[in-house]
Amino acid sequence: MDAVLVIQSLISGIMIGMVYALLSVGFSLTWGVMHVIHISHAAFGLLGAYLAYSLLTIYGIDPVVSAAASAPLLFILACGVYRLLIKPVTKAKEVIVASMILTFGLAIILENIMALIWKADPRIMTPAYASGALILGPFYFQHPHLVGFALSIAGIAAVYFFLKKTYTGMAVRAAWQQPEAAQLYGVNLYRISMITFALAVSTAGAGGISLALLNSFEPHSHNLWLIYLFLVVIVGGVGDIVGTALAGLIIGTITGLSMAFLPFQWVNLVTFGFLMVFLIFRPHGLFKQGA
Amino acid sequence: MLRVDNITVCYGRMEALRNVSLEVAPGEMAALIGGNGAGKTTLLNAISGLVPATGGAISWEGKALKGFAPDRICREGIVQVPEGRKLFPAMTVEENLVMGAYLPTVRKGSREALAHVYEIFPRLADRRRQLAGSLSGGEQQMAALGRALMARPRLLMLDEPSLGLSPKAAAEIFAIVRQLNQEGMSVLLVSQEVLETLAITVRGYVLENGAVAMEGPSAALREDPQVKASYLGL
Amino acid sequence: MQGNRRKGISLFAAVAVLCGLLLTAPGAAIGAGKPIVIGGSLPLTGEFAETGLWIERGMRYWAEEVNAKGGLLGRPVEFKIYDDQSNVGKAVTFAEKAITVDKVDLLFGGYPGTAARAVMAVAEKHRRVYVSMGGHMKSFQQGYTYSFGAPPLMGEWWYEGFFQWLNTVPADQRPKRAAVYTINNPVGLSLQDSINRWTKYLKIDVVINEKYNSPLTDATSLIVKAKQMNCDILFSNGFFPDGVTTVKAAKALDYNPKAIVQGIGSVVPAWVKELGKDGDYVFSGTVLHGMLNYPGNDKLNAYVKKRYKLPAYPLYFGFGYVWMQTLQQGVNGAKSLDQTKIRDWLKTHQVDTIAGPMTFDKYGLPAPINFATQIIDGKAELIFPKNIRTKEPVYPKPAWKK
Amino acid sequence: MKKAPLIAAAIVVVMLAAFPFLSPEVYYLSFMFSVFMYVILASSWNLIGGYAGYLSFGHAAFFGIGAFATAKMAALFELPPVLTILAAIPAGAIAALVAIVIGYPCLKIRGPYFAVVTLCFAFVVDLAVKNIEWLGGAEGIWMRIMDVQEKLSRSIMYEVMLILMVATLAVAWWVGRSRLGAGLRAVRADEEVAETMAIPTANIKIQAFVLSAFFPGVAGGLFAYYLTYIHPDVVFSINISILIVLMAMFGGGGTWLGPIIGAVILTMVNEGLSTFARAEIARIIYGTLFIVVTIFMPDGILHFFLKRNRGR
Repeated sequence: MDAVLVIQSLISGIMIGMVYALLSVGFSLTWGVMHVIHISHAAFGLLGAYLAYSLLTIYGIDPVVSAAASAPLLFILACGVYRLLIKPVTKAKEVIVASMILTFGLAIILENIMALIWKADPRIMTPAYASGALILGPFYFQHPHLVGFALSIAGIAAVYFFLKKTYTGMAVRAAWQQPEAAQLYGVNLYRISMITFALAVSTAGAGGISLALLNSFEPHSHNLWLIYLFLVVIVGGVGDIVGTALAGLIIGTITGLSMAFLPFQWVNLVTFGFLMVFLIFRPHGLFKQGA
Repeated sequence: MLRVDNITVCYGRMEALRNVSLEVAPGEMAALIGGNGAGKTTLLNAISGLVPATGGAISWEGKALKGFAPDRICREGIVQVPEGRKLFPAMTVEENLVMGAYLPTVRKGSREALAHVYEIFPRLADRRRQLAGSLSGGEQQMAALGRALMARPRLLMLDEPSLGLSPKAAAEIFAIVRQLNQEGMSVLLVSQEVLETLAITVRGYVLENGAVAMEGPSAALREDPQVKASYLGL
Repeated sequence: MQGNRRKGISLFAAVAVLCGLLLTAPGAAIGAGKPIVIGGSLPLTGEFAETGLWIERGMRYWAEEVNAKGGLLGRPVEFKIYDDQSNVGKAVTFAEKAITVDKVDLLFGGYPGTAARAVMAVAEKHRRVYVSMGGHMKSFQQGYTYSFGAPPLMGEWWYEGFFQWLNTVPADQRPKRAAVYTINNPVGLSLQDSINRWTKYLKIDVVINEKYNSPLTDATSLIVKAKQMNCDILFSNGFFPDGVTTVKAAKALDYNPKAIVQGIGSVVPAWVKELGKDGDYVFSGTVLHGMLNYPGNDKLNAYVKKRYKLPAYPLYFGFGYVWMQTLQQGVNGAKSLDQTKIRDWLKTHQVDTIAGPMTFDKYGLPAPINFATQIIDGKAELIFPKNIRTKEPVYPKPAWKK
Repeated sequence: MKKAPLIAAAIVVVMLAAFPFLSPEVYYLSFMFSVFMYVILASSWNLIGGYAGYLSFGHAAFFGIGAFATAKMAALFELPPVLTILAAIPAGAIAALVAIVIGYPCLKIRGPYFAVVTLCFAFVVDLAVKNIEWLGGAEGIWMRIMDVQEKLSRSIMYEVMLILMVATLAVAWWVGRSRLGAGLRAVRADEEVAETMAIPTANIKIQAFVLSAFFPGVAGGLFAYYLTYIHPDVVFSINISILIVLMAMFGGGGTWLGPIIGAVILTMVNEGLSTFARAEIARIIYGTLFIVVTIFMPDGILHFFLKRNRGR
């Protein structure tokens, strides 16, 4: 098998995997910290993509700028969603199930609001550099891949440092590991949950924008994205930021390798099949030894 | 300083506390003793604002505290070291300590506080980069106590600090608590080790089935035949 | 207390949203006389919403036109359109609802091919004329007598025009090695048919012939392979998302074959609108085109230009219109709404539509129609047959401009 | 056992069975057919997802396996349409067999991880069928049309699906009151504790999983016949998998009645909305329904009313 093909497939596979990781980081966080499986996470990502699309086509604003600009917007929006919708279900007997049903409804609403605003036509994010590539020897680093990859690294690193180095971030981790004790030392769980949720949604926006640089999108695209979210989060381990990033790499590598070595017809099958086997043998993600 | 007046706490339809009153004077070390399920932890949690009290009042330096959220109560300087330590297991020892100074009011000067904690517990300084979940029981209790100190408490509430510790480690913890008290900190100590507890405290309360069964100077309680029979096995 | 208030706010918000939505929902259509009702379902939400909405627009434009001219058989026409949510099961149920509950006078065709395949059976069982794009050749071979492809979206025919044109290119300038990437679904499989026949005839070596399953998240490897194998013609037999991914990768990786042929994706208006210059020079086929010299096309183009700001009407707008046109002529010819009479009239007479004149064989199919198209300067131009050519084909494809 | 509910259920079944004899329009038969189908899917999912708390997100796989197995058998043995209906039963058995093979490794995995494994499983089956030409591949399979009047044909399908629904609900009822059900509930409450109580957890989970795969398999076979043409995209759709879960949970997971309530309400509301509101608006209202119900009844409709009654 040709080395250039293999390496080239790996390059783009890994870059795309990282973009999925950025989209997944927030999903992992809400799931891990709040026990809320946020089905409309990808729909918020798609909303970010649409906002960036409009900013690009109307005002010529670069998607990277939009990714930064849409983050606070989505943050505020998510705070409202948290207050009105998520908060009430955190009192349910089974938060995971209740939150899934609720956010499933929210995803349908978001999808159709986007269909009303932006119409059902597919869109492509085409900034000036969209179809260029950085050429290193025989290898091509496509610009959208590079930008998506860079955004993902930046986004995931930002979340990582937020959790590791800031008081609020530490409070998020503390609230997750030991909610009672965290409260005793002054952590307001409600506020922390809201911040976690809103932060997650803002990273979804950046993830959606990165993904929109790679593939076309339509109002229903979030359904497909959601599947990748689940896979990345489960492989990486729920709530594990570094794990999520690595899971993106691993899934990207698997896809890249199967793209290089297998008939294309079998690529998706092998990817999902591998993930299934992986989950059977390492059901708690990459690092955790058990629940 | 802290006054608990006739509070009642219910879990569903079960009354966990019934008309409980208690007081801790400034600089005092008070004891709260009682058997399993007597409601000791519930009382601390009610003071800390973790569980809502349905009736009665809690006041702190004349201020009404009942109904306040836990973070508000922590801000007042009432800090609890919860039963079973409840450290943040996947965070390092240092992160655990830093979390103690989470409130903005105590964040300033937390560096000095950290140095002070390491001074009191040199073992924690050695283990500062280690995950809290990997510590031994005694070290965990030290970390939990250290974390509480980071919040600069004026009233320290300790829930079963010696539970599951070796006698040596327990003695060490008690010694430190005693020293803290002597430096002026008010302490409310909850423990099943009745003898030791009553030995180092001034006043004590005996909780039974969610109500105060007895109260008085610790020395007197130690001599009380009923206490002797129920808790000291004499 | 706190919880209750929050719940109250939530309830209030929900009720407010609901009320707002109900107010914006359109009221029932106003009946005039006893209208002829045409019913069925289209995917107006979900995966195929875009196409479904274009078909609906085409149909509605036809109704506007017919009603302005006094209606069908002297009666106004009216639609009963259900949203099947891109779900084939629902398409079947709604077709049955239209037929048996709403007792519509006529049935209209749905989308996509999988839905059409299932609804064709419903139409047959209820003896209803069903004019649609069908589900490619296999669906018309099932022995259904009430189904018409007028015109069909026939994968098997899709590249006929292109290959006929390629046949006119001097042999030494034709591509020698082909890379064929096909989406693994009914459309893709049908598209392969003509490629297999013609590449053999034109002695083009099919070096790569692979299928992929949707979604295609990345086409880098596909393009690298084609590039390494020196393929000088690329067939990207897929829908819009995978088509875009493939073409974008071809540009990014600076892959310059003599021709890129794209199946169904490049006929969607978004192709030129969203891809811009990168979508240029892609070949495809069509059964319908605004520039074809058949009566009615000008009016449709003018309408679409005014209403949707598009240079020519999109394929599926045309489909919606032409299926209705066929049905209209069937009804007028049979002078009745009797389904069997309409069917028999359609089987024995010629209809004249914006897609040209058609007569149907026993499968309900017209003679194979296909025109080759190429996107040139952001417009889908007709390039073959010569007599309908709107622009000279650009071949070989110019190298990508960076 | 109390007689009243049994009599009520019997009356409902008899009324439902009598419905086609009133000669309703075909659509109502088809619509009820789909209501029954979703009741079957949600109730059988509930055996593993509700009682045992193992949320399977790949149940469309069994539905699709049943559909393709039926269609393939019909084509292979050139079965006349009436026998095709019967072929749905061995098709269900095939789905159950697959459930054994898959359940054995997958049921060792708990919580959300199980959900994702089953999700992957459904994709794998879907993609595999698409790549196997012998099964029709990405082209799909056509089935023969029954040579009787359409109303009669749909009435037959209606009655058959009704019988299957009654069978499913009877089994669900039995499981709910049997030792199996008690064991499953113990697993849901705390699997470790259940193990220490000497409940053969692995064994009963497999039993529940196999039962929960069998009925959707048969339903898939009937659905294939109902559609006349099946394609992997249609019968393996992730939307079906998710809808099943939502229906069961929406009504109240882990109860006998909950999935029935959920399936009936959601199917009816979705259908009803399509007729009175415009497409996107209808979907938005549908989505709002999930939100409103979850906020006010976070544990499902049935649990909400049970709790209220208990409160009085």
